[in-house]
Amino acid sequence: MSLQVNDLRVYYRTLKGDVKALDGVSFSMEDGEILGLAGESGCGKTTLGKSLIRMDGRMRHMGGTVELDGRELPIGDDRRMNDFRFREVSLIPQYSMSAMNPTRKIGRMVRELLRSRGATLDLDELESRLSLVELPHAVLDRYPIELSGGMKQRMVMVISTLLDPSLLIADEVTSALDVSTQKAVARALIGFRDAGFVKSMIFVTHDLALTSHIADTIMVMYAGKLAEKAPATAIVKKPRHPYTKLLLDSLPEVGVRYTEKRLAGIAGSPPSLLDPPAGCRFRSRCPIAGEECVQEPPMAEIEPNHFVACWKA
Amino acid sequence: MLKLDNVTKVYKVGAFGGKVFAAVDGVSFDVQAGEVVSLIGESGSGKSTIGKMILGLASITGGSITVDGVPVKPGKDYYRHVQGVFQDPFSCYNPVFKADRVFQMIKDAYYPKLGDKEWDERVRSTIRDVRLDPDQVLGRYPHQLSGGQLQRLLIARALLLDLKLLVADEITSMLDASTRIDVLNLLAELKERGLGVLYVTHDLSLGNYLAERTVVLRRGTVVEMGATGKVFGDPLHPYTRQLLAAVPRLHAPWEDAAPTQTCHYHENAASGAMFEAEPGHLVACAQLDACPK
Amino acid sequence: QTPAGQASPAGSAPAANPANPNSLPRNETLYTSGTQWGPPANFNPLREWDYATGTEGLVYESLFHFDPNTSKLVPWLAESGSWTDDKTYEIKLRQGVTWSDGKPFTAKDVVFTLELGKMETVPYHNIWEWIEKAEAVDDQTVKVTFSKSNYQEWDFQLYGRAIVPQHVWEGRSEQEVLDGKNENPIGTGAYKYMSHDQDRTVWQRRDDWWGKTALKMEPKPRYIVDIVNSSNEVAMGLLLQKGMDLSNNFLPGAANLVKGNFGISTYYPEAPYMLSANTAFLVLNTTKKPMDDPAFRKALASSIDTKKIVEGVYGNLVKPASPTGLLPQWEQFVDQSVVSEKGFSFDIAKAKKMLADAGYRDRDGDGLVENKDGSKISLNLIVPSGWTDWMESIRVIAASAKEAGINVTTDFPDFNALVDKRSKGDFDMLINNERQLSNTPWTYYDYMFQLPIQKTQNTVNFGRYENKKVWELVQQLDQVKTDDVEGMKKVMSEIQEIHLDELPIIPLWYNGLWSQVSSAAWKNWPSSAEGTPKTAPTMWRNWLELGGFETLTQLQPAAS
Amino acid sequence: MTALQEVPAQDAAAPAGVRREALYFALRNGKLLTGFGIVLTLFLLGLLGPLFLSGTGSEYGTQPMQPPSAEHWFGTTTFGQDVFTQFVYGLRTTFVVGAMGGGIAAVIAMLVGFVAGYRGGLVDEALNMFTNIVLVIPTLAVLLIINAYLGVRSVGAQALFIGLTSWPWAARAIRAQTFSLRTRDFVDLARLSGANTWKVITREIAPNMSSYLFMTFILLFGGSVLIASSLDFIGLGPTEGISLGLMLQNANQWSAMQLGMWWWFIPPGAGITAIVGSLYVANVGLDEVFNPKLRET
Amino acid sequence: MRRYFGRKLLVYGLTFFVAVTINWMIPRFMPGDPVSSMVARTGASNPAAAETMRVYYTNLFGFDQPLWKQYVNFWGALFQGDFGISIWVFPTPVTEVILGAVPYTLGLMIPSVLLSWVVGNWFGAYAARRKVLDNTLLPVGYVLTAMPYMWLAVLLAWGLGVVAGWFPVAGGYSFSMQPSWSWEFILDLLHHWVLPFASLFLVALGGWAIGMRNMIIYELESDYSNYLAALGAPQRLIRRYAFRNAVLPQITGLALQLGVLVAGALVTEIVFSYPGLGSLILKAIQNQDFFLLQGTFLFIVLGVLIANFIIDIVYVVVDPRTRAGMAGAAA
Ligand SMILES: Nc1ncnc2c1ncn2[C@@H]1O[C@H](COP(=O)(O)OP(=O)(O)OP(=O)(O)O)[C@@H](O)[C@H]1O
Ligand SMILES: Nc1ncnc2c1ncn2[C@@H]1O[C@H](COP(=O)(O)OP(=O)(O)OP(=O)(O)O)[C@@H](O)[C@H]1O
Ligand SMILES: [Mg+2]
Ligand SMILES: [Mg+2]
Repeated sequence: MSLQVNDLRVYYRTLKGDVKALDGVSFSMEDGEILGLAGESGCGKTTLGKSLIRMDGRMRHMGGTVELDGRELPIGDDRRMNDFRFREVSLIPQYSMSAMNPTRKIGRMVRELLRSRGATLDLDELESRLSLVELPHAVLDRYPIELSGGMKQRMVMVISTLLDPSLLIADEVTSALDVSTQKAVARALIGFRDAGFVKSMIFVTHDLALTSHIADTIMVMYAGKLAEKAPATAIVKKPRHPYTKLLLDSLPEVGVRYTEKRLAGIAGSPPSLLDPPAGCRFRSRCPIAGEECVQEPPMAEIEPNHFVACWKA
Repeated sequence: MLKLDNVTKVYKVGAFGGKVFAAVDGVSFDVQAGEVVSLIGESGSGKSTIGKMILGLASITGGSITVDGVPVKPGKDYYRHVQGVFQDPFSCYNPVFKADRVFQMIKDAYYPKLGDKEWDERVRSTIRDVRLDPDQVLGRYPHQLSGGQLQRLLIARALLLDLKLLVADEITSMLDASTRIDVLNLLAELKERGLGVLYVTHDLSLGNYLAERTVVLRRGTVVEMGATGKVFGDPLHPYTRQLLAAVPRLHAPWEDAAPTQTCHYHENAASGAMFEAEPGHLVACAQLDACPK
Repeated sequence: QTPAGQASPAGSAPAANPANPNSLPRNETLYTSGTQWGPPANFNPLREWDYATGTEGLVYESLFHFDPNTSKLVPWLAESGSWTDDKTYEIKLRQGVTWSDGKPFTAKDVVFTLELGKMETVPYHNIWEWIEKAEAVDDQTVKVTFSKSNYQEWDFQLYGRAIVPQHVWEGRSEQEVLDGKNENPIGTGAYKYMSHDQDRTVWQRRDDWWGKTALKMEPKPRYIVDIVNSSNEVAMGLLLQKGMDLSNNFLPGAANLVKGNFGISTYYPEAPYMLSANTAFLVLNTTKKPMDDPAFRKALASSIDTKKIVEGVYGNLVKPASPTGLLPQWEQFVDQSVVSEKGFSFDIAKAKKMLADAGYRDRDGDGLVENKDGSKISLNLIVPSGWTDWMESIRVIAASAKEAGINVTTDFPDFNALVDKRSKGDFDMLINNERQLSNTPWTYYDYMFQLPIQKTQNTVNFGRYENKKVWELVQQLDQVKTDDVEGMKKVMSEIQEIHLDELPIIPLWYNGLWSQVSSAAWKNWPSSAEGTPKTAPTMWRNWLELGGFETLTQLQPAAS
Repeated sequence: MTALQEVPAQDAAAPAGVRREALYFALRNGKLLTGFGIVLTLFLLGLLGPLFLSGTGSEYGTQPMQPPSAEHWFGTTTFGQDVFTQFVYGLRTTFVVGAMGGGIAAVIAMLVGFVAGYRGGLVDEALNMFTNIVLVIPTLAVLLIINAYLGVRSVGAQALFIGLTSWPWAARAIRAQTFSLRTRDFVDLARLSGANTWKVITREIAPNMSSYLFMTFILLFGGSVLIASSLDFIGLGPTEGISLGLMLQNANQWSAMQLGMWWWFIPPGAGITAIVGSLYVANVGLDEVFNPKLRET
Repeated sequence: MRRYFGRKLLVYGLTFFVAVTINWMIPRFMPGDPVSSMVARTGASNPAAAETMRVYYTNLFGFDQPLWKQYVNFWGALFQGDFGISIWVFPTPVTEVILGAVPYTLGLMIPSVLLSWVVGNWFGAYAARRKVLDNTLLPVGYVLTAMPYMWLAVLLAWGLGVVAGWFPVAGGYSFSMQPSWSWEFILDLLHHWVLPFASLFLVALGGWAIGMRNMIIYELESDYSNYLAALGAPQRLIRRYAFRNAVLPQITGLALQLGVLVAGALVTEIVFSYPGLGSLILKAIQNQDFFLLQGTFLFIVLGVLIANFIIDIVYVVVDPRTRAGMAGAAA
């Protein structure tokens, strides 16, 4: 059991009150598992990713625990968390384009970073990893500005995984890329997992189709809570949560034409996380909502490894 | 209706415009009334530049763009018939003003004499046309509205005019999957009203969903164009094929595109010559036969 | 609180270290300032307006000195001089005087110096309008023959002209004489050039100076460092820090320095603290209406609250001027009966009445009088921008004139612009004090009344006052022998009468012979106290001959 | 010195709703409140003070060189002038110079910055060149020359000269901001609604930068005050009236330091420092208010 | 990069041209001319003598030639380092007067600018580290930077010079000293240098510290800092990077500030009567010495331009982004 998240609550402090961006999230991940995290914008995906490695100044850990490889991550304690970062948990940020110090040559930056973490640079290893993502060795001698977007993205990937972390969080790493580059990056990620550079990975995206290609398990979030978590094929083929279903229905696949099959979106909009309504949060948009939905639905394992938080599932 | 003929756009880059860079190079296609044409290509291929040239927001270096035979001429008269909607709905609204200012600007420019009441009625009905509740959206600041709502308001704004052509530049890429489809459906309805729509996107599945015809753009030149069914169903150009192969599909595994090492489409495409593979299906490749399908 | 007596070891003049040739011993060095307002740029005694302090007086000497206390010429390079007849003056020179390069000083040098004046640009060029010739009778005798005997002016030349060595100056072009820097000056004086920098000139005593034996005089300071004024406050700072011994600057608030326990003194222990050096005049442009009317001028004079200037602006550092404008040193020449009859004093009511009597009335009820023809009067009074005490003063003048009903405005053009306007006569009123104390009041009257009026009036009669009668009297005065006091008085009484009747130029106050001394290193400074020297405590140009040099010879090291 | 620092380009606009939020933070930002508080106090003193004072501070009094007392709060000068009265009037002048000089500079900076940033291309090149030229010329030296040659007789002329020379850094900063705003879609949209360049700049771009422009003005204001005081001190100040810089100059010229009249030269300098310093502090406060990143949570 | 420098040089060249032209123009269009003040100064009462002098000086200053020729001659003379003859210190050439003052000004400027920059940056970076420091050091910085240069100078002169008597408050070296290469003299020089230096240093220090603090806060918020923090890099490393990147704008800031710093040096020199360019300018103004004023002005412009250019070179050396040719557009 690699990662165990229990009833995690992380709020943002704001003027108007706490934004309950993560409001009781529990799930677990196996070694070697790639977990795809999907959901509408603002549902808390990034928040979850950040909570596991480094919370920013406005985030507050309000409860719940995270265990990685049997050890509890002190996620609310920035200082203690430092020991885990990079070695145990690592991150490929959304902002890869600007994640590297613009005034240092990449090689030097990597060396300094590693030294500061008490590790030495294994040049051969680095080189082999670079070639895995099809980067020439010469990039180490360049400044970030001299690299293209895709190259930077891959370079950051290599850097983040240099210490072979147990858990890698990849937040929207492909959103800014072209379909073809996106594919290459996605494959590289799988390659990293396969090569054992990372044990497990949380792949955050809002692109369900893409995540279905990468992830072993897909977790769908809605308004700060988990809606459904199941093996990728199960989610795509047999979604159980009405939200997941509607979401999938609104995706125009290549080949689907307006004239032939008219798709429809989900009416309404998600509730404010400042003061979310009690009970099922999808209730107001849910076509099949009923009385019981006033109560908050528990996460139930309706099939092996298929968890759904819906009374009607 | 809209006609691009050998359109070129050269940007001067570097100090004092020391270098030139052709963002669009010899592009020709047209858009008919009541038709959606999707313009597809990777980032930097020149899609937005074409859109901007049509809207008169960027000058045209070479070739010609005409709407109903009239060349692009930025100004009130032109914009009465040609309007655009852009990628980022949030950046289309001046954040310090209320969202309905976009309507007010239209009124000030085009209907200064119209009574406030009459105008208000008109706005409300148009907003209902884009399937929004006027009471919910009017009088609010942009950040109080969702991306989908904002995007629809922009379309409504365009509809207040005597519109013939709408350039929709990546209008859905910032939207959530669930709202995205509604906006797309709205575009499709426009074409049913007889408008021409140029739909710019890098998301092939969306182009496919909506458009009658598709133009595939690569590094400023058209590599393939034709009826959407043909282009997607039977892509001829290796680049189109590669692009299609990279699109993740829900129910199908990623397929590997045919190896393209033997193909020199870059060089050929640069010539700008198009070959009609079948009626209405043009490809910029001289060696189609040599290409493994 | 400002530290009073304690000299700071960290002051600008660290303790002397005689072993070091680069550091002057404090107890043998005199620090002065107040004369030099720019870097010492030349040592050319003919550039009377900007030679480095001491060039004349310390290095170059004149034939005579003049003692203002006795109004007598004091033989200096000359042993004696006398009129052998009405048109001939004979000078006997001292024996054994040598130039600092060892060459003997002879009559030829004197003749050469006088003849330099034949060059047009030499400041004393005009003496050749009334001197016929100058010749060396022998090595020790010079005979000067006059075409017109201007006795008064000649005395002025006798002590005012620095004699230059012929063997060095011979062959210099007019340009070199006019503009030459004359580096390494060779003179007969008690000091020789040692060094200079942007902000100082250093003089070193000549131990073989002729005066030691001939005059029985020896200036006490071995070194004199004349510090270039950067500003008055710096001078004051140095003085307070005991880094300076003699400040000839105008130090506002000097009265406080004297009264407070700062170890600084002036000639008088109370007001006016200073000897008087020159008169500040209000110059009226008499070519303009209504200043062409003596009645108006006199009314204006009565409207000026000089007392307020003296007390408020200067804190009693200056004295109100006598209506004649003649310096206190010339008091004997003032005809008191004329003054009491025709003199003016501050009296607003009287001024108003005089205006009304003369036909200047306030017709439009704005409190200000108009011209006789009803046109408005607006007089612009100017002083150079940045001359703060004057700027303050003319504000006072304008205010009190307004009270009397005369509309006076103030303006502060830049100095250049002012000079330009002044010389072209393109002004209403201005203040000027460019004439200094001299051996004769004639210099003052020459300044006030000189004719004919030129296109540009550069140095005299800025107001362009034309009165042939008074100018003739002035010329007449020039030709009165300088020892004929009664004769001088007679002419001057007539001049004074006209002056006070006409008042083309209004005397305001006497500027002081600014002089603040510190006794930290040197004592026995001149003062009004008994038993102290009564010579002029100053290094100002032309004043070393008026007693400034003698002051140096009376100093005593404070330590002794 | 902050005055001339190029402020790092910030996320250009603060959404309107954020305005209320900004107000919320503004009212809780100690720096902002203290800064503006001090400036306002001094401003009111300068504005209203003369109403309660007799004279303009230039009149001679009967008690020269008095240290501060109940009668003369800040003591008197060598001429017996009341230093406090001068201080109050000096504040007025100082605020006028700051507002005018800063205002003129801000207007030029905005014109140049907006046009260069919005039009781009050759116009930008030319304006940029112009800006750079004015930027590298040492301003005070130029002011010295101009003032010395032409003479400054009034506060207005002084402010004008300062305004004409102190805008370049601000123009550059505004240009950079405009540059980033110009690519925003709402600018294009405005053009699609038939708005011309002037309208786009004034109605779309400027309102978006209002907080930034305000901050720029504050810095220009402070800079003007400092430059003016330097000019006054050198003797190139206005010849009529009194300003804090002129007070300093007078104190210096009349040897206040040597005579131990600290009450003469401390208030004017302290006044300038207080105004400029408070403005700078308020500016940081504003920055924190408008820039969420800098807010303390 | 060549383009970058070419552009810079063009700006500098134009600036110089403009400065020279303005400089040449203004004295020729102002009231009162130097010649008449020269003549007035000599006190030549004799009209013939005055006229002779007028002709002589007009000729000497070249005012008798047509304007265009004066302009051309002005440039010609300039390139020979000839700024004409000073009126105030007539007949010393302006160049000589300036060269006498320059060492003092440079001796003040260079150490105070560089040291304040270095120390200020260091302080700013230090302050940005902790809330307490931020809240204590920064207000001091603000007060310093908001101080008029001359006021701090007056305060220092009064406090440490007049009251405490530790330092002299005027001049470049003691009047009892003769310049030489002795320790005594050098110590004396330093003794006089301390206060003017300190006042320049302190005011500038505040500005740099604040600038640095603000820059560093921005840098610490930047993506690369966040990334490093997320990878558990110690604060030391992050700060080092932030510092380095924050220093870059400070270098540009230095170029922008030069004019202000020069101005500060000028007024400070005036307070301390330090015999540098500032005092010279004051004298030139007071004495209407336009040739000297022109000379000092051009000298300062030239100095600032050269300094700017040096800073440009330094900037290119330390910022890889310029070398990559990206910053070429931002002149
Ligand atoms: N700094 C913040 N302060 C206040 N609220 C915040 C902050 N950051 C995020 N939120 C809120 O927290 C919720 C979750 O945000 P999060 O960024 O995790 O969403 P997400 O799923 O990553 O969205 P996206 O797909 O747009 O990246 C949102 O409602 C958002 O408004
Ligand atoms: N103002 C400009 N100056 C110079 N180059 C430009 C300018 N605007 C665009 N370009 C360049 O022109 C090319 C085409 O740009 P364009 O925005 O049309 O691409 P796009 O296909 O719309 O890409 P995306 O999908 O990222 O929007 C790009 O390489 C871009 O860098
Ligand atoms: Mg996110
Ligand atoms: Mg685009």
